[in-house]
This record gives sequence, structure tokens and C-alpha cells, in this order.
Amino acid sequence: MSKFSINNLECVRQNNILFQGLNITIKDHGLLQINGANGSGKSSLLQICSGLIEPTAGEILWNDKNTKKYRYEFQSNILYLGHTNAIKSSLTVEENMKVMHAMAGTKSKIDYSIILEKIGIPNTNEILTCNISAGQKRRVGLTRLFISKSKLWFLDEPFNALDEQGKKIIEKIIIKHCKNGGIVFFTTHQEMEINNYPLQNIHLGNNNA
Amino acid sequence: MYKWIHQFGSPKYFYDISVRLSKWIAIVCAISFIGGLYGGLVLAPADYQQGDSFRIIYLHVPAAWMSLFVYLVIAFSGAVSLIWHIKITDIIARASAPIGASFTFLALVTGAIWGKPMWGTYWVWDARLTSELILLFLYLGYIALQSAFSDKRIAARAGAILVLIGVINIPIIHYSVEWWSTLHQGPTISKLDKPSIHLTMLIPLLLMVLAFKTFYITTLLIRARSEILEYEYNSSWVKKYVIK
Amino acid sequence: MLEYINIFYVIFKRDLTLTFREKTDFINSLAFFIIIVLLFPLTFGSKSELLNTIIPGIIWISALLATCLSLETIFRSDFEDGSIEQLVLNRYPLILLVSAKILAHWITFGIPIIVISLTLGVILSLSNEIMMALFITLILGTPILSLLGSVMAVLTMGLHGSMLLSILILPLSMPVLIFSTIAIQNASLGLPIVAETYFLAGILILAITLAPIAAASALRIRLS
Amino acid sequence: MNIILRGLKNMSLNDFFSMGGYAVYVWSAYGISFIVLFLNIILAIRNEYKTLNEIKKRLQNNKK
Repeated sequence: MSKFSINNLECVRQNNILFQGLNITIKDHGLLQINGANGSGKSSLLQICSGLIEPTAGEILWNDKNTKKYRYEFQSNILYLGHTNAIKSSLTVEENMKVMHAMAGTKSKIDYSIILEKIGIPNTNEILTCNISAGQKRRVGLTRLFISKSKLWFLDEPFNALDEQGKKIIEKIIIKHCKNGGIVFFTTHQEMEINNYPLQNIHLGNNNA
Repeated sequence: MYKWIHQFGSPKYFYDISVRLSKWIAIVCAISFIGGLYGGLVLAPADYQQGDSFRIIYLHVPAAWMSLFVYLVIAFSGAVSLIWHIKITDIIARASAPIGASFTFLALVTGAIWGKPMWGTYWVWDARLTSELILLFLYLGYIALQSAFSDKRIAARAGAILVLIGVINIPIIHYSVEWWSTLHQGPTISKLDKPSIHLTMLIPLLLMVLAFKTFYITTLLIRARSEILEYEYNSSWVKKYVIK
Repeated sequence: MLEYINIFYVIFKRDLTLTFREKTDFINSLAFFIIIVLLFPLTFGSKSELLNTIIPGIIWISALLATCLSLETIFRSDFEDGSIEQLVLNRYPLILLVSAKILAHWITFGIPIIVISLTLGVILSLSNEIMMALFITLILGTPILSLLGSVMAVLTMGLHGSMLLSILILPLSMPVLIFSTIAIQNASLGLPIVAETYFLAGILILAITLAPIAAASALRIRLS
Repeated sequence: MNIILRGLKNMSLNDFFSMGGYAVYVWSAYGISFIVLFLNIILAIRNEYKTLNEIKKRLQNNKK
């Protein structure tokens, strides 16, 4: 039963206040959607929660322990996926997934072809990632969701550059992860992305300034 | 103790202090400067060997000493800003870099000018002058790195990492240059070292060192003030202060 | 403990395959190295006495310049495609991952430079003591450059213009250059070169312990 | 006190400037040092006023 909480978080970027006094507490099975216009600080909030960036004020607790002091304990339970899908273009899809597998630290053997089928780009194991389309690259990046066993997911706009069928697959995996006890933060600039699961919503607009 | 650091670390508090302090330190600097110059140029007897050209020592030694001192100040404030994330030490490090660079440049120029009457050539590959030259490159690297970043906070902390590595390297550089110069040239009886000099020569030298140090502090305070204003320009106390 | 070795090996192998798949950086740096060394005989005339006294120094200087150019490649590709965030935010200590990358850089750029400089030494007919001194100083010197250079590469990651990286790394690599050239000169005079090798080994150990830590914290700062 | 006065008495003006034949070096060294130090302090002060005015301007047009 793990808990992720933020106490009066504040972030000032180039002297304009993106958000101030933010308090969130999320327990298991939690799903949080962060939406707002571009440049309203969605990605900054996600990066601050995951520990990539330091906030100007406030702190982030994982099981009531400050994530900066217990960095590696926190980091071994999170998966961060930014705008760029962090795959190497001169490696083949399978090699990229092998690296993700090692980085995720899961011991069990994983059959990459099954994951590729699940994500909708079957038998592309041996193709170099530079020869596949942007949508397929995004899906290769998203295979991390199947490989990693971390509890807390931070997904930065997981749905962009994906077609309808891709959106459904990602929605299914997020809901499945939340159902068996995971916590997912995700940002989107459209309004309601996932509607068949109870979710908390934070709207970041310039009205916070 | 920790509260004191934080309290002193707040830019507003530092700004008020620097306004009051810099006037007094400027006065001390002026007095010691005039005293040092008068003592050095007029009172001190000419050196038996080099005649009057040794008077350049009153510029060269304080400048060389200050160049290293300012680098250590930058390294120390960099380390403090990395560990405790205090904003003021970033500003101090950023503000004192150009002053340190100009001290090193001064030390090099006066050393070269002093070399002419003594060794006949402007640039002499003496161990101390060469490590001053490398120190100047370290400064230029730091300033170049600072100006390369748009976000001041990242610039300050990246610069702190660079300076910490630089500080660890300074003894290595100094010793390797020493090893190198004794090998190539043989031990030059360099007058650049602080000769065991007579009291009347020593006092002006100490006055000059004090003058250079107070000069550094005044310029640092003034430069830090403009950096603080830039850092905090949308905070309330700056608005109040500016309109006044 | 095993998983740490495994992740070290995976990152190391990934970087090696990456460099050998995109051969451009690899070949550019070595071509650059050879061209600089060959410039000097062209300018000073191949038979001149002056040449074979300064050839080892030239080889060392061009090794230094070639490593300077290749340092940028350690983190540039990761920074561009965003996998640097995966490195920073993962369960394994960043110091371990960064040292894997530095080792990969040394293997792909350091060792070929050593091999080529020895072959150049043979071509330009250096005596065996000088060749031995050149080998020892390069074996100790190039890892120092890779280690110090990786910290500078992190600091200048993503900034326009790679000149800044050379300006940062050259003053710091002066001691390595000084000790190596002195060792080579002593070797050419038949004197023992033990003292300089101890110095270089000392600096190398200092660099091995401190550089990954500095590179890791610089990475965190650079991304924040 | 008498040291200070003694200095003034035995040093006539023109051989003060000739510096025992090394006038060129001594005075050029001192000249360059003054210029560099003077530049430092002046740039710092000018920079401060520049930032102050900049902020004043920015506040004015924020208010408008």
C-alpha cells in the first residue's frame, strides 16, 4: 500500500509562476490526469514529480519519505516517459527493448515478439528503428509500459502521435496497471482522454499565475 | 547555525548589507591604495640589484595572490551553492569571476613587464607565470561556460562543478609546471618570489595586498547588486526599491 | 550485485554497437589524428634532425586534439533522443551508468588512437625506448582525457558550438601533456621515466575516482 | 612619522619619474594596472545603473 504525495509544490520558470501551493496525495489504484494548454507547465510538473527537475519550493514524498533523500528507493519504483521516446535510431527494435529490459531490472525472461504484437507493431524485431514511422517509434517507446514492473508511472502526453487503435491499446494498459495497484500520472492537452476509470484531474492554466 | 546561513542567504538581506558595506570598504580601499603606492614608490629604497624596476612587485605579487584567492572564493561559494542551494553564493561566484580574471591578467602583464629589465625578454617561461597563464584559461573557461547558459541557476551550478574540478587541478598544474620549468630552464633565481625584503619595503606590500583585497570586495558587492536585481526583478522588494 | 554488472555490461555494449554502427564519428576522429601527425613531416621536411626529436610530442598533441573532438559524442546522441532521462531516472546508480559510457568512449576512441600512434611511431622510425615511453604515457593519459572530458562534455551538452568543450578541457589536460612529453624526452635521452609514469598513474586514479561522481552530479544539474 | 617626511625630502621630482632608468617599465605596469582596475569598477557601477533603469522601464510598461 504505497502513497505518493506532494506538499505545496511551487515552480517558477523564467520569472512567471507556473503553479503554486499544489497539494496532491495519491494512493494505489490512483490515476491522475494533468491537462492544460501548451507551455502551462504540465511537463514541468511531471518532471518535478519524477525528480528530474527541482521545484522552487515544496517537497515530494513517496511513502512519506522525501524523494530527494531516498532517491534510489523512489527511482526504483518509477517509470518516466517524456515527449521523446528515448530509443536509439541505429539499434534494431529488439536491441532497444533489450536495453529497456535491463534498465527496468526485471529478472524474468520476456518474449519481445508478444509485446510487439500487443502494442500493435508485430514482427518488427529485426528492423532498425530509423526505418520505422514516427507512430511506430512512439509505440516502441511505449513498450516500456509492458516491460517495466515499476508501480508509479509518469507519462508525458502518451497519446500524441498515436492513431485511434494505438490510443485504445495504451488506454487499456494504463487501466490494467491501475487496476492491479499501480499509480499513473499522465499529461494531455485534449480534454477527457480516459473516461471508463475514476480519475483525478488537475487543470494547469495561466489562471494560476 | 543553519537558520543564520539561510537568513544571510536571502538576497534582500544581502542587498541591504552590500549597499551600506561597500561605501566603507571603498574608503578603506582608497586609503590603503594611496598608502601602499606612496610607500612603495617613494619611501622604499631602490633594490640593490634591480634598481627601481623592482617596484613593480607592489603590483605583481598582490595581483598574483589575489587571482588565486578569488578562484578559491569562487570554488568555495560554488561548493556551498551545490550543497545547500543558496542563491547568494551563486551570485557571488558569478560576480567575482571577471574580477579574478582581470587580476590574473594584471599579474601576467606586470610579470611580463617586469621580466624585460631583468631577463631581457617580455615572456619568460617561468613556472609561476605559466601557471598564472593556465589559471587565466581556467577563468576564461568558467566565464564562457557561465555565459553559454540562458538559465542563470543552471549556469551557476554547472560553473560550480567546473570550478571544483579546476581547484583540484590547480596544485597538479602548479606542480607539473614547476617540474617542467626546472627541467627545461634550470632553477631560475626568480625575483618573482617574495624576496626577504626590508621592513620599509614589506609594509607597502602588505598595504597593497589589503588595497587589492578591499578593491575586490567593493567591486564584488557592486556587481553582485546588479546580479541580484536581475535575479529578483519581479519580487516585491525590488519593485519597492526601484520606485523609491 | 549481479544485476549491477549486467546493467554495466548492457550500457557498455549498447554504446559500443552504437559507435560501430554510426562509423562517422569513429572514422573522423582517427582521420583527424593521422592528418595532424602527417602535417608536421610535410612542413619540417622529412629528413630534418629537428623532426625526430619532436615527433613523439606531435603524436601526443594530436592525440589530445583528437580526443577533444571525440568527447562530444559521449552524451550528444543520448541528449538528442532523450534517453539521457532514462539514465538519470532509473533504479541503478547514475555513477555506474556514466562510468560504463566513459569506458565505452575510451575503448572506441582511446585505444585506436594508441594503436595508430604506435604504428605512426614505427613508420616515422622512433627508437624502442621512445616507443615504450609513448605507449605507457598514452595508456595512462588517454583515460584521464576521457574521464575529465566526459565531465566537460556533460557541462557543454546541447550548447551550440563544440569549441567551448575544448576550451574547458585543454587547460585541465596540461599536466597530462607535460608529464608525457617529459617522459618521452627522458626516454630519448635514455633516462628512466619512472617518476612521470607514477605521476600520470596518480592523476589517473584521482580521475577514475572523482570524474564519474562529478559527471553524475553535472548530469543531474544539466537536466534540471 | 619621520620616515614619511624623509621620503619626500631626498627624492626630487624628476628622478622620481625617471625611476632610476626603468621609468618605461614601472610606469607602464602601473598605468595598465590602473586602467584595468578602473575599468572593473566603472563597468560594475554602470552595469548596476543599467539594470536599475531596465527594471524601472519594465515596471512602467507593466503598469500601463
